[in-house]
Amino acid sequence: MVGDPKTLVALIVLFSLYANLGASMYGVIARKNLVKKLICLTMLGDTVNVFAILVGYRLSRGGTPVPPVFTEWSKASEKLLANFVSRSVDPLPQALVLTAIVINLAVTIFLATLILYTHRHFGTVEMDRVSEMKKGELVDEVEVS
Amino acid sequence: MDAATLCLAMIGFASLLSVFATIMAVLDRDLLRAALFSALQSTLYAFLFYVLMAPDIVLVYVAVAVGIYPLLIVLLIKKVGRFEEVGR
Amino acid sequence: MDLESWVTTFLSYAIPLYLLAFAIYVARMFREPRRVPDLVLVVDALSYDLAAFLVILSILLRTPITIPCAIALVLWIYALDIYVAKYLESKELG
Amino acid sequence: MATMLSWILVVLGQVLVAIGIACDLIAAILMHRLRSFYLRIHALTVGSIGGAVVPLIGAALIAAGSDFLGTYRWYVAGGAVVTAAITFIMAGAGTHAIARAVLRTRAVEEEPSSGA
Amino acid sequence: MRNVVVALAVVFTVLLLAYATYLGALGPIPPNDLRELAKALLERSYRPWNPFNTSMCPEAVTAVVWDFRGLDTVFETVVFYGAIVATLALYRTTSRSLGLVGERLSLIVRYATLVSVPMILIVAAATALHGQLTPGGGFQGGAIAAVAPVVALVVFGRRKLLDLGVTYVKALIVRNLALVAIALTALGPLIAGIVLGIDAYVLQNQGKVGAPLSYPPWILDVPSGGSVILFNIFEALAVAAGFTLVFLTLALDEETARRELVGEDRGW
Repeated sequence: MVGDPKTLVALIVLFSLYANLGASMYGVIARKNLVKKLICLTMLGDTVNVFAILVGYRLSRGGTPVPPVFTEWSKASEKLLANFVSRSVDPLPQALVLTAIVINLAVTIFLATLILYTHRHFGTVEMDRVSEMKKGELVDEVEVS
Repeated sequence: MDAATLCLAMIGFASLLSVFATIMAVLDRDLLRAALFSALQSTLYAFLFYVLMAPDIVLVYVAVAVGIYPLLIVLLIKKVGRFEEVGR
Repeated sequence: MDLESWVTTFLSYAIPLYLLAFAIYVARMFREPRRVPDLVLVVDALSYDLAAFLVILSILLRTPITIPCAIALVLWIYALDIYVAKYLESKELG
Repeated sequence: MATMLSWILVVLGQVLVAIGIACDLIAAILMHRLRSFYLRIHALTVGSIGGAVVPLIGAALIAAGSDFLGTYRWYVAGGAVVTAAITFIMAGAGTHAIARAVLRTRAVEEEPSSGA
Repeated sequence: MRNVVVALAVVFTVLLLAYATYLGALGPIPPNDLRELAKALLERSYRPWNPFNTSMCPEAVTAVVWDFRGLDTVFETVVFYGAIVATLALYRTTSRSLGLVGERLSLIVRYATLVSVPMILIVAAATALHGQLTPGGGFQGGAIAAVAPVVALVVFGRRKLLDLGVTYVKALIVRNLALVAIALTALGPLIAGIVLGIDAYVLQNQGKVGAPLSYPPWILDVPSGGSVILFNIFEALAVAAGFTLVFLTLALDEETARRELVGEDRGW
């Protein structure tokens, strides 16, 4: 079963993408630096997007698949359209991923601004330091009140 | 070699190379270098999108992941410092 | 041999060589010395070659409409260079 | 129907693409072999001008000669030429920016260049 | 110790997911056939021989983005600009200030950028305007067009860019006008339908049975995708202006930006 080149490639791709997913998940969870967390978060989102595109790919019988763009348009190209549909890949995941990338970008820009403000407020972006300082502030407030 | 097999081979190749880039980006303590490894991974992913026949995604993904994420990260590390702290 | 199969054969043989070059480039990124300017050089070279490769691939796979990808890739790699240069050179990025 | 002109264009383009592949492999190996940062800039030039601009022009010629791509082959040719022009300007300028920044800030210490 | 536990947990999760995928949780990867939905979308994206059930846009992805799932994209645009507005709001008092004189890069880089900025804008315009025929569209065109201000910002410095006329207020005006134009394009058929007294829908592109209003499907003899081309142009403007705004603001020097925080420790 693994001897089939298609299955072999599918296995390689799946395990590589899952390794990427795991590595970036580890980075998001275990790393203490907020900027490192941000880098890992962008990589995590990209990997998930690749998965969505991979599900929309197809192995067509008549040669290689083509992108979902109908190039031979004219006022009467019905047969060409049928041929195109038999070879094209799925457009829906691509449209969704297009949306997802842009939303990801917006969220990342906002997170970057928040990290910048964390640095301006606490003077550090290491999570451990930040939580220590927050504990200290809490004790201060309790003592004052 | 027919073109369909070549496509499959390129998909496997690009995803395999991207694993090394991701792991280096996660493990490196120098954040600027991590950003560059992340850019390498994005370039490989752009290639992957291209071979998976998604030119629309390539156009917007290259702009976002090679162009704007590194700018954000470089802006950030210019202000918050370049190196991660060790051993805390 | 007609023109189409001639072109296809030639480009099919070109592709493994390109992939080999990419593998060597990526291997360079994991070798010492691994300072930032070195890495930028390698990412640059890799991406410019990748742009050429995408154009060749679009002829081979008969998908001529995917050309803008190469242009976009080249444009943004230049931007990456500029960021790192400015980072190394000046105090503020703006 | 491949005319003589198409064959000439395609063969010329293939020669350029072959030169590009050779430059590409040479640049990749030089990146490993050259010992100093300032020497590796030469490898980048080989890789970007020889390995990208030349095969892009070759690909434009191949596309112009390939009748089987249909009308869209002019799109490929034009896009390839535009990419080549942009690469030609930007590869040089980007490398210059990096090299200047490195030279000014001494981000890379001078290395002995004899090992090349 | 804690890292090891996290790493083991991650590895376990990943292996579980990989096994589920291998057993076929996402179907065969890569699939051998198209889903019925994909076939329907591909067939309906361009068919002038059945004008009441099509979007007249040969580029299926753009057709899905701006016609079949147009409401999705409108809300996505809202999220995008919400995040940008949130970023700008954190800098509300300092965002219009000039800041220090930024440093410039060398002469060669400045001239190369000067030569390439028009080329970038031409490529972006081509990508956005051809969005219904070739890969490209609003987001792609806007993202490529954003290279120009971003690179100019880094190369010439923020102050020089403001002096050249790419100011905060202008970018804000362009962005808001583009958003209003998107909204008008979406509501256009509805307003026209109310005026003319016939049925029409929000985000209607081509005429439907019982709602005959439609945007012009052809420009000369090239399919225009009806409202798709308008959406593409306005979205490209909005995205490019949004990026310009965000990076003009984020590139403020630290000293000026910290003015935003003055008095925060005293509870202002």
